[in-house]
Amino acid sequence: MILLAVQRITKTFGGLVAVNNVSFEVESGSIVGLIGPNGAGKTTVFNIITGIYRPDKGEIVFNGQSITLKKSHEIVKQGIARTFQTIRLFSQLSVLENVLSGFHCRTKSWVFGAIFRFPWERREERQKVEEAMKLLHFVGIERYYNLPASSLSYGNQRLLEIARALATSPQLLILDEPAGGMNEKESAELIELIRRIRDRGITVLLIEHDMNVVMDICEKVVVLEYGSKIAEGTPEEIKRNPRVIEAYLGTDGEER
Amino acid sequence: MKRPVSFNPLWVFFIVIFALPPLLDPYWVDVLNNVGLYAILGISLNLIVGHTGLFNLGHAAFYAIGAYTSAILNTKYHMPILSILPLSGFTAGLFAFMVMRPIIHLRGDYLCIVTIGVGEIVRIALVNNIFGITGGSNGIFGIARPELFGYVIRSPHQFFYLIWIFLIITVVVFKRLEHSRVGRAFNCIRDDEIAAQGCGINVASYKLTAFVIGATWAGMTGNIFATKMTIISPESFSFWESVIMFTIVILGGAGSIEGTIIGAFLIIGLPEIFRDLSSARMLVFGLAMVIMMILRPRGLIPPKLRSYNVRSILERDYSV
Amino acid sequence: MKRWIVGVLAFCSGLFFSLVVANGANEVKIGLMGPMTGKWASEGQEMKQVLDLLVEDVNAKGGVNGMKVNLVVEDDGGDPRTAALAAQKLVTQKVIAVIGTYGSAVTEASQGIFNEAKVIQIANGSTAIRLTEKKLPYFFRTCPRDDEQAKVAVQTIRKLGFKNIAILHDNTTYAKGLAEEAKGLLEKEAGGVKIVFFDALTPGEQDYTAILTKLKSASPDMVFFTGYYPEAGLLLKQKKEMKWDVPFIGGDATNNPDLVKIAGKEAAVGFYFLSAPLPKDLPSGEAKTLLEAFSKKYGNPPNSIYAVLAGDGFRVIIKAIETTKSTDPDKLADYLHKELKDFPGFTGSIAFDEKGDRVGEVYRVYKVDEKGQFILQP
Amino acid sequence: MENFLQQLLNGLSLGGIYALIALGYTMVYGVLKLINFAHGDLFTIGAYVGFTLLVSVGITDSVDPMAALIIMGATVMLFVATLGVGLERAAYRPLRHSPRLSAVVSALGASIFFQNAVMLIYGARFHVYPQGLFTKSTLSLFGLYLPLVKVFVLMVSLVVMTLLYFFIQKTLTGAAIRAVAIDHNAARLVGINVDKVVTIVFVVGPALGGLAGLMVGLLYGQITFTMGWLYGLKAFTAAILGGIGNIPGAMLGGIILGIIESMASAYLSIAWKDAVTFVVLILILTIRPTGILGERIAEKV
Repeated sequence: MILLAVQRITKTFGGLVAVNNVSFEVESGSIVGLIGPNGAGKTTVFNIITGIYRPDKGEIVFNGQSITLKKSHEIVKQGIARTFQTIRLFSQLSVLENVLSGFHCRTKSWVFGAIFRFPWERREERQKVEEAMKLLHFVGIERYYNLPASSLSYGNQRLLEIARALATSPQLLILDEPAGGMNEKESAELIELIRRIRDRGITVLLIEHDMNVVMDICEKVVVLEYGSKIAEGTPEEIKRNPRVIEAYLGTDGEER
Repeated sequence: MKRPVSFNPLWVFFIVIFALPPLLDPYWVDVLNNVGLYAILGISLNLIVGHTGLFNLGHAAFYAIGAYTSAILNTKYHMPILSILPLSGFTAGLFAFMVMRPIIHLRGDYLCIVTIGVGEIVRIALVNNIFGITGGSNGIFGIARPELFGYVIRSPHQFFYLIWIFLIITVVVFKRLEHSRVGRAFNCIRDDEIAAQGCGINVASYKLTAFVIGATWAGMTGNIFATKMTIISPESFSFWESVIMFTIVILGGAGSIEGTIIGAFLIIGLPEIFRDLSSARMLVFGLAMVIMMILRPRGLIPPKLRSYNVRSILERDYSV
Repeated sequence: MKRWIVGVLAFCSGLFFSLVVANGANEVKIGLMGPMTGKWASEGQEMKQVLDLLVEDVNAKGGVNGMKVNLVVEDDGGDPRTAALAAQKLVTQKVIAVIGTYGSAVTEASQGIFNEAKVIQIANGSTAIRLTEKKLPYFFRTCPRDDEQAKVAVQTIRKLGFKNIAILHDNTTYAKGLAEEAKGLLEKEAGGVKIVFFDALTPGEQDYTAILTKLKSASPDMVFFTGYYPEAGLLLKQKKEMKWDVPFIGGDATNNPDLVKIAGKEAAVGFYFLSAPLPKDLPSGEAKTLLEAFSKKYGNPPNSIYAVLAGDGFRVIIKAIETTKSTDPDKLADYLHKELKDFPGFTGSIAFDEKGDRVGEVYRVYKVDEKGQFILQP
Repeated sequence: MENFLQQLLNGLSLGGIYALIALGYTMVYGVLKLINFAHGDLFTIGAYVGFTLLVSVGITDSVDPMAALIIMGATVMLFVATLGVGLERAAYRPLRHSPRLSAVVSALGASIFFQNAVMLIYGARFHVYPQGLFTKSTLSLFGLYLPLVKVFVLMVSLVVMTLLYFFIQKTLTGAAIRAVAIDHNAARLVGINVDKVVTIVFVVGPALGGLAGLMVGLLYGQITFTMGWLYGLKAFTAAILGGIGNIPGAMLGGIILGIIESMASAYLSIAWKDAVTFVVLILILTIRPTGILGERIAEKV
């Protein structure tokens, strides 16, 4: 079943075409990688899917429903969660509260509930604290639960972001360079974690520069260059694709 | 799992304060009354500025709306002043909702000037006797004293208990609000709007909620102010008042209720202590503001991380 | 966390000990409440200067009934909330009477407190009508009421024969009250007097050309400005720059020598204003002595008529204490209401009616001459 | 029509003053992202220093008016700039890495301090600049009046703005200022001395504020210690209106604000003028959330 379909999306900033007529599909239960040189428009695609930008043209279909015009917070509720390339944690909140915040869209307690603390509100809160601890355990950082999020190491901050995204109970998890800034051991653990996430029935779409990670776990890879899709296929196919090789080697020598 | 039972020095502080008035003369009790009022205003503004990170320099507008609602209903329709308390809050909240809704998306300093603008518009409207009910620059006089169980509250000592009990209620309400899903959502917006959206938080709606709650509370405080003064005029709701409330929050520690109370003590109390300096008192006060800020850049009592009792969970086995 | 409790406790005990002030037995405490800081600080500070001078004088002569006078000054900041605190503070310091304050709303915030504590209050600059309509037994004022002034203003307008009147105020309690009173009286006036303009400027600004342009297009043959001298001076100056020659009449808040300085002599000439008689025009010797003493001590004569009115308030209460040989508020109030007649004040003879208002016509009309002098009009 | 043009002129000349003060606001904001609430009081100090030079020093007695004007301008700017640098050192630098609003409170404290310092030094009374030192003539054309002094003030602010614009856009120091405005850390990495740049900004901004104070003194003749508060607020409004941090924006914002004010007085109500101004401001901001010339901030995600 196709979970997410990106259909011919285009986005320009001023005169610059950041994403040009890109389409691809994500199968339910798969791990898909989005790669490409710097500035290829990968993050822009993510921002369009998650409703931070609105595409000039094209459509995003999730679970058979168009979400193109939906707002960010509504899309989360539909079941798409994400992490950010530049880590975006709630720096003044504790690790545990960061995850609790992720439950926001799945809980209901409101102002009056907060003030009067009805029994059902307390129950909800208690249950979520418990679930949050489980998620922290799942990504392996539960012992830091009461530290400020900003005090974690870089790698652990990325893990916390994943835990927070998982707290929204997504069907699709979008990871923007999850291995960025991680050492080899940490990346290996990350690969293992992503597999475990998929095993929970969550589809994963990721941007990654670390080719080992991409080739290791992705079932499908989409390649962007200058905002356009230049290739799509299994990791094996991509490795052999001459355009991809050119894009990666060529630009390395000339511009970047 | 029980709520964490931690000893909060705040309650000791309240006990001490409540024991004070019999020892003090009416003047110092009245100073404490002012401190109490501004602490309540500060806590209500703290939700907007400290928790949600919205730059609001027009809080006096909501305070004014509450005060004027009470004054008008009391002097024109002779409703008992304390019975108007919820209504004053409601009017102020409704006003906040209506004016902030179209402009809630403005960022940082742009929101700041707009709140200043709202404050000024309200003040000018009051001065110009809008709808012929605000009494212009004369204001409204002859507001009744509050009556509780047939007992009229009149002297500073009596007002002390009214104001400080209201302050305690305020502290409890806002502490609970902080320590909840809603409070976390406010903090998320303050720390990172984009990530907050990524958690499914409707940023605009929660910002508006923060404004409405803060305004409602300021409106209720306005009711108490009106009955304490028995006369209100636009001068009491100038831009300067908003600045004072804002300073209380930041100086005390944005996001911290304990800090806000201390901030109110300093900002309202210090000029009174400096009274003997006569016309130099505000000079010293300004200097004190700068020095305190430099010594404690995050405020006198910065907020602490909220604690959750999870020991029982930690001990459990997670093997799935 | 503990540290701040200690801080608050220290603060509170500070409060507590500061109360234990030695209370001299053989003295009379008179309070002065005025704006020592804030926008109206110049008024408050001059009030204090006048009173300091008078207190010195009284004490040099052996005090009142053998008791020294002790002046307790509290700042009301020109703001009602601060004024309520200042009033509480004065009450706790056991003053017998309080002179002040300036603004009407500010006075109003303190009235109830003084009244409940039975402290005599003699306001010097609060002209709003309703202050005395409450008939508080211990409240007096040496300044006349707005309606009184409005009456004189209307008389003057009638005498000068103006028909199309523009009224400009500044939205302060005082100026607006006066403007509305005058408007009401003028509308009742027979003989086709028309109000062609009625609006308020924002005090504290400096560019009033937009307002003057608008005023001009209403083509009045006289403008009655009820606000204060800084704005009046600027209006006159900018009117001159626009080459517009319309006569201006000002209320008593424009009575200040600085008006001419701000406007410049050429622009100020021909400006009428209403005021209690200036010290220099007072026949009483007291006024001349005060002027000389004040100039000698501070280098210039008093600027504000309200400071002089504060001085009158002070002398009246001293007189009452002397005559009744008592500091009992009821006796003093009774004396002021009923017995005090034709007291030779700096601003003319003083007596109070049963509401505490000053009796008698106080207002005179002045005109600025070519030298920038204020000339009493017959 | 004649009325309309006259009001336009009135607004223009008032707007010139707002613009001159707003320039200083906007420069400091651009670099430090700090609303310098003490700027209005530096403006007041400028006016008072000018007063001292004229009255106590009696500068016009010894030199001719034009030279006196230049000397006064230079002295005022120098003095206020020194104060500005001192203010930054004492009250803002220690808070540069603290939460942004802490510095705002420090600025408010400094504002109260300056205002009361002026009151204690000069007294609370209004002070009056000697009249008629410089030209008093009024241009009158087709029934419109414009005092020459106002033309002069408008010219000065235009010239200052142009100079400032070229200073920021074309010189190396200007480039450094722009770099720091965008990112302190990145600027430091490429070898820019951030402290020095901030100091320069606190020379230029307050100097312009002081100059504006002197102009107001010369123009209106009457100064008081509280005047900075109102002007500061108006200038801040102007800077936001134009898009804060943007130099032509501050100029444009100032002029537009002046015109809105005079038009509101003329055609709506004088008493409601300031309310109308804020309503217009809010309307403009709902349409253009970052001011008229402000760039749309596309946040990088």
